[in-house]
Amino acid sequence: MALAWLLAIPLAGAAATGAARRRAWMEFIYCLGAGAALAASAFLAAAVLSGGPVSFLNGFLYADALSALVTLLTCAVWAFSAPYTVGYLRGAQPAGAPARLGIRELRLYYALSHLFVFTLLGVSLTGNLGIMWVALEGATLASVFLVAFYGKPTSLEAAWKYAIIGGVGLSMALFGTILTYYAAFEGTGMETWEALNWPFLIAAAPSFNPLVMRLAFILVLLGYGAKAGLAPMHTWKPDAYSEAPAPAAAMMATAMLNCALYGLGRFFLLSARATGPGMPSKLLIVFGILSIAIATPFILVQKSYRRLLAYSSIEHCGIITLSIGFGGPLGSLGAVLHMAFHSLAKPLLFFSAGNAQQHTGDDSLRNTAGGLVHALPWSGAALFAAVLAVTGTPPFPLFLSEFTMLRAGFAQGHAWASITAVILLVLIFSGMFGHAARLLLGPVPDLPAGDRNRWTVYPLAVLSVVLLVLAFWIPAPLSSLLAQAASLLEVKP
Amino acid sequence: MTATVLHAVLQGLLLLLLSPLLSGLIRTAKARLQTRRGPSPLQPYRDLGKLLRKGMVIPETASPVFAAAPFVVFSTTLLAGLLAPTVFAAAPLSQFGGVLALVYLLGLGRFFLALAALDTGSAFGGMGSSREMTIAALAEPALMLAVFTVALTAGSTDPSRMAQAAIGQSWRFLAPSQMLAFTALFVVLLAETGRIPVDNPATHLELTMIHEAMILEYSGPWLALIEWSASIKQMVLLTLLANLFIPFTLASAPGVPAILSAAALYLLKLLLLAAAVVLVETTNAKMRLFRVPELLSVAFVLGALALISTFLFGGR
Amino acid sequence: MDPAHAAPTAYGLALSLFLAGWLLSLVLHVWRGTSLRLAGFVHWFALAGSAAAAAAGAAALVQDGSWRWAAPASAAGFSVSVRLDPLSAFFLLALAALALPVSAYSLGYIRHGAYGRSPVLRSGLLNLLLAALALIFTANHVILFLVAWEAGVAASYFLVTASHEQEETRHGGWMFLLMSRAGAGMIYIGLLMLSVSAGSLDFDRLSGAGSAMPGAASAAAFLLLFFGFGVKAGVIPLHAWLPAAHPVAPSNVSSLLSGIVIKTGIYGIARVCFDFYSALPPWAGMVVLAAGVISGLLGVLYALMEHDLKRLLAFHSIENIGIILMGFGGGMLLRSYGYPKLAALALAAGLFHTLNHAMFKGLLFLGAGAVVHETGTRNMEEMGGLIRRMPRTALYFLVGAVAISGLPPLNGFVSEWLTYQVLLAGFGTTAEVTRVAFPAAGAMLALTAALAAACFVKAYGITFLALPRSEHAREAAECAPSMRAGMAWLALACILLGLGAPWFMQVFDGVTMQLLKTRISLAAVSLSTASIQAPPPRTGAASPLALGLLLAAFGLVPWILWLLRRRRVTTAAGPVWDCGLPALSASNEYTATGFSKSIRMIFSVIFRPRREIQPRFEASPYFPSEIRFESEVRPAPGASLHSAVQEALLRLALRMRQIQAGSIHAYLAYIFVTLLLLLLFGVRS
Amino acid sequence: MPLLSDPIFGQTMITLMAAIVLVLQITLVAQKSLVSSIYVFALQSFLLAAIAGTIAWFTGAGHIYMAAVLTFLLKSLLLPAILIRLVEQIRIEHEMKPLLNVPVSVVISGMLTLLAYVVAEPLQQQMSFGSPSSLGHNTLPVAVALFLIGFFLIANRRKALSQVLALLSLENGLFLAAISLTYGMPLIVELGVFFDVLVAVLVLTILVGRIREAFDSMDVTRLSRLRG
Repeated sequence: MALAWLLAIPLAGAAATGAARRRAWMEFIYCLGAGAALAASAFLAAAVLSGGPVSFLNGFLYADALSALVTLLTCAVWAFSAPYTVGYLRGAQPAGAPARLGIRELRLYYALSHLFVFTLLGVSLTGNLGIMWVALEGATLASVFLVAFYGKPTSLEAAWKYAIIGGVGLSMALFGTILTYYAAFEGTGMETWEALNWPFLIAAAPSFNPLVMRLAFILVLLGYGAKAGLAPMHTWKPDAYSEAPAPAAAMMATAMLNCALYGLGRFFLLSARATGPGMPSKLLIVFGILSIAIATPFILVQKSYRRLLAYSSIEHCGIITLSIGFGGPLGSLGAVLHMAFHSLAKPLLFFSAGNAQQHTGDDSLRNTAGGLVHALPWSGAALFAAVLAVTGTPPFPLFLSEFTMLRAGFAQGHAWASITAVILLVLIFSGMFGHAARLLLGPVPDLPAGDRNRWTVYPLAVLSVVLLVLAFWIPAPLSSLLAQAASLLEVKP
Repeated sequence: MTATVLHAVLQGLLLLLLSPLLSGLIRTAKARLQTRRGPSPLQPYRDLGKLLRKGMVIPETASPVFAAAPFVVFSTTLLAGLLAPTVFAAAPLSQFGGVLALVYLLGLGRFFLALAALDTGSAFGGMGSSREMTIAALAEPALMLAVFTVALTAGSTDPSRMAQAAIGQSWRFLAPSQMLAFTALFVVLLAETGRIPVDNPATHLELTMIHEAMILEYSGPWLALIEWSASIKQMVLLTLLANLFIPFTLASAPGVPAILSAAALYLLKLLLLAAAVVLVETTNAKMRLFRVPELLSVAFVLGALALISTFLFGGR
Repeated sequence: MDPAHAAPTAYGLALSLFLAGWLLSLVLHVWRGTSLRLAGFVHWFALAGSAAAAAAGAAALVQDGSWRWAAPASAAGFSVSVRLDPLSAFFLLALAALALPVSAYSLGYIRHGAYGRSPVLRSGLLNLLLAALALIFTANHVILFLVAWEAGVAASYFLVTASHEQEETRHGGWMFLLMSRAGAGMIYIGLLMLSVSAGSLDFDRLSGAGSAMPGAASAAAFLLLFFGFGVKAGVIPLHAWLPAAHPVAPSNVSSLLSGIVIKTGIYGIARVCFDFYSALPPWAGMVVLAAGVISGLLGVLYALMEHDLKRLLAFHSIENIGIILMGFGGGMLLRSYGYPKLAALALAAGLFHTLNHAMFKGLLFLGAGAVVHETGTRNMEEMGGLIRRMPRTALYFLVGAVAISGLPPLNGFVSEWLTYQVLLAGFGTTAEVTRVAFPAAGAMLALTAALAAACFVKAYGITFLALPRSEHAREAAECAPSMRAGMAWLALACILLGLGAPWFMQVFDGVTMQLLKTRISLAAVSLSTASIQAPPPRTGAASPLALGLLLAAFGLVPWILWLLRRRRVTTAAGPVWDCGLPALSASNEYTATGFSKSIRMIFSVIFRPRREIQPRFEASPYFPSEIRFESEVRPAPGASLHSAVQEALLRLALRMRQIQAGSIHAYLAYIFVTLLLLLLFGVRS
Repeated sequence: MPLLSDPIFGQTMITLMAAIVLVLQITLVAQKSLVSSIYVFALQSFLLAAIAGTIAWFTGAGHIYMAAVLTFLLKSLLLPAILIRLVEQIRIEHEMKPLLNVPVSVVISGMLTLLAYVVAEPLQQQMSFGSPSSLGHNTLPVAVALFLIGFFLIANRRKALSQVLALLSLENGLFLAAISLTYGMPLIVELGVFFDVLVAVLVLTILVGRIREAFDSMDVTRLSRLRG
């Protein structure tokens, strides 16, 4: 039941937003929904921890530790981004968009955001791989208009690319899902919709036709990879992330990325059990490294910091994929940890960059005079912290997950992949930090003092503190959730 | 303990008293070779006496460093002298620091003298200081290689032990490594003591002088201390050359006849080496400053060869 | 208190104080970030913490064995696992010995805007840096070590860029950060290789793990770790960040950077070469020795070419790192050939020089900081005559200059003397190639040391002596008492570490026992003659105390005589000989550039000097109205390494940008082609 | 009526219809007029619905009937109607120039069909034909080919609307695969997929309209401002 309640929260939020007539109501509903969802997902996680997987409606809704973790992360990102969204939408909007957002635009935004969260929760809370696909496709559709929100020509361009590439990608994933169903159908003779339910599939996987599963995995890898932003299916990302409002982009870069990788991970486990872990692992490693490598030059030479964030997201998508691909206890732990930490670090980056962009009206790295930290002491500091965090610099926790990933590479005999990753990570760090330093440090700029909006500043402080604390201390329940999730993501013979 | 103190005092007196004579002898011999009459060998004593009695002009720009330098130079040079064996195979104070300490003590003196030269603000001082430090730096590796060679064959950097170890092997001097090291050290000596072809101790032409340029502003007793130190330094280096390579004349056992003969032989060796210096000085012209490195690089190569030949010919 | 608990308690106290200072600074920054008084207040935490750290280090060194403490690892692998073994304790002691005076100095130093616009934050970062350094030295777990390592880098970066309004500062900080990160990358890989092979992330278990690895991997990990840590230490050609970052940092920070931050690299190298690798083939020692020789010689040569006082000091740091590495390299070779006692001597020489360099270089940077602050410039050509305006600073700086030149009886002499003995001992005890390498290194060490002396004659003479060369220099004033106290402490340390070396050498007993199973003081110290000595086969002894006393005596006697004499002779102050031209002025003085000219010419093969003289004539070529003189030397090898790499990468990146040219058809084609390729090759395999 | 219960007959019919579907797909590649393309798509969808109906008939599975009816209603009636209306509404030029010209495109389509066979052949080798439970399994290569050609079509079209159409034809391939391999996805999944397809078309058509307003064109090659 908890599963259904959790799903009902954003749906009810969307309906209530549709009915709301005043801005304050929408904002209140949004924040309330986010808070309630966070509480509910924590409750769900506790239930999973204490009593094992939860299932509802015959497995239609299902949550084990892994899905509980992904759900929790989605809700956490939502909860952090809700107050920021309120502040962000109250602030100045970019050139080409309406200077002040009208009630219709706001309603659209908040309602779509609710729906977006609903579909994302659907991905992680369903036990049925078919429904998971449906939900992920729904997430794409709900977010297309978030990307196109400002209505600028560039926003429409980004939305179009996002929609088409996402659509093509997801159709490949659907093909993969169909083939998986076929394999299950052929292997077990099971023909009802339960044949796509996770507990059944994973148990039956060894009897699947390896050839079919191989084909299915390739298709799903490309499909969900496109959704997650693995190279070379990543091309929509920089456009969409730079055009969407910062909080929406943050949701896409974390929650949606998690959901897509979650789906990919499930299929990886299936095909690894069906065909042996060799081929799927190798593919994940190749695509992981490729994503990090493709992101690197664009991070080094970049003129817009919002696009920079998108490339960083591609990189992190690569890291998680790589870690899943390395496998073993360390690899899966690294992937789960990275998913969790990245979900907290990326919003910090998007939020602080969003503040900078709102304050200067520009996200250019070329035309900047620097010295932004003088005008934006809080966002500037947060941006520094965020850049350090997402580049995996200790003491931020992403270092721990990346290091676990690298260890996994060495431990599983993929030393070269690990070494390549280290080199690329160093390059990415230099790119990211160089841009941040150029933007933030320097002589006092000709700008008014900023960071006056509490809604957009407090989330930064909270996120930074949470991140730093997690590096050194992870609460016991969360830590066992992570451990269980990692063990679920591990290929077991 | 008392023996050590007595030994040190006696050797100190020997250095203090005899070094001006050595400088005087070299000067006279040089003059004679150039068919001049030259000053008496005792002239340095007269100079020192005169300077010690005279008043002084201290440059207006000088700081305490200028005042400290003569005393530092004097004390480092004298102490360096006490680390080297002269008449006895054992140097009085060599348990407190071996040949490395000796070299570095001289370095300390040079350091302060160069600072004092800069202290006056005169361009000549700066010039002298710069050149002195450059040449010293270039001489250092050759010096170290030569010293290493001897130290290796002796198994110690303690000059007393170096000398003692060699006493038994009388013909070691003729070993190629020793000959080469000796030559290298001799070149270094020319550089360190400001001799032609590196520097001309007699010149007072501003643009060519090195040592003299540094002490241009000194006068009276302070100048005396510096000049005296220079003489002592020269004697110490000649002593090293003499006793590290030809140590078998040294007295290893007490006894008046042995000591006397050792002392006589020591002086004889000094005189011979001084004669060599005189010969080099008379037969060569002073080099341009930028050719000095060539000379010192030759010394360096000699030192390196010396070292290599310790095992090249089946030595240790 | 129970002595067994003294070290852990003091250690915990030190860390708590540092971290408390940092956290407090964050709160205070929010409250009143520009208050200099609050910034000073935060420095007291650093001061107290350093005192505690000193106690911890000393206590841990006194007692045998190691103290360990570990909290269980978090799910993410982070573990607070610390250990005070002798090596850690020694470096902790070095840290504290420098941090204490630097903190004191900072109290006065920061009052004049050295920390830029947010002094409270920076003073907190100083605490964070100290905490990170303490953890680097004591971490017993790879992850904690790396966390501390990068926290130290971050703290240093934000300290270096305290006045980031200036382009030069930003560039210096950037170079530091970039190269640190690149080095850290190598360290990551190396430590990963070791720890995966050992199956543990505990430093305890890594001990000897390197030698247990298969040959090629073992060698690769060694090289990665050596050069990774070498970046931090400033080994040429990986040194480019050092002369860029040190000068632009506030001087108290420069002092820490040069004194102890680069020593984290040395700590890493010592840990790797002597602990993680219990045995290494001779080539490894040769690599280290060669790196030492090259860094030492080129470091000092480039220092000589500088007339920026702080850059000069930065290059000297490279030189001294070279000397330290000569000791380490020699030790590794001697260990390879089975002479643990001599190897222990070498290790002790290197470690001793590490501490000594922290003391005198810290002192010199603090002095430079005072001078730079008073004159408002780092250019030595605009200083001069400061000994009259800042006599105390000048005195302390002189002590530092003598010490760094390796002159007796100060501490620099002791460690260089030990290094010489090591290099001498290596000759004849090892095989053909290495036996030549040792004395060659010795000769180069001699050259290096002599050039260092020349360089400090220049630095001291041009800065402090003769006539002031600028208005600022003429009006300089003595610095604040707290700053003088910091410098006095370090000057005293230089003297005491020199004179008391035989006693201090016993500190290394624990380290050599731990790493080479031999007690160094048994072989290398003779307390009856207060001397340090070299063990057979190449004996030798030196007693800095005796030398110092004798020097004092021999100097004092003539001085007293002179004092007695002075009443009877006339002493007058007179003008300097100026060839009869009217009044000597500062423009007659030898410049720093002029001073180093002969060396520039002699080593022109390395420097490739270029100079340009452009006279401007009005009426006749004999009376130029203006002469412009420009002179420059080619930067040290490796200085342009990073920029070449950077340019190549950026060019490649620009070309790769074509991938994302905006065409959705191209984007779809990427996916399509990938799909086809996978279908063709992926399914059947 | 033995013929209507003979699985061989069913097999033959399905094979025939699948072949026509493939031909129609290639026709889409060669087609230059947008409106005719929409009709071709409608026809193709109808044939798919017929295949589904045939399979449902022979296997007697109720949910496949449902899928057939839904396909017919949605894909061959509703979606084409929406698209046609949009075409008339915004009066776009009917001519669609592909990036690669028609002969090349058709040749590529042929090669893609070949590739689809190469991919599906090993799977087919493991299948057994002739029984009711394997009815339609032999259309897997066609499904893969539809998918690949549809993909190619998206990449080869300039007009935003024709990309939407191509995406739908690609989806048809998936439907064929689902229906022939597994007799349709589970109903609930199938419903979700249909719903998604419907919403996707709505979303995309709205986007097309706004792009047309903003750029004065539907040519997506103009959408290339966001680079690097």
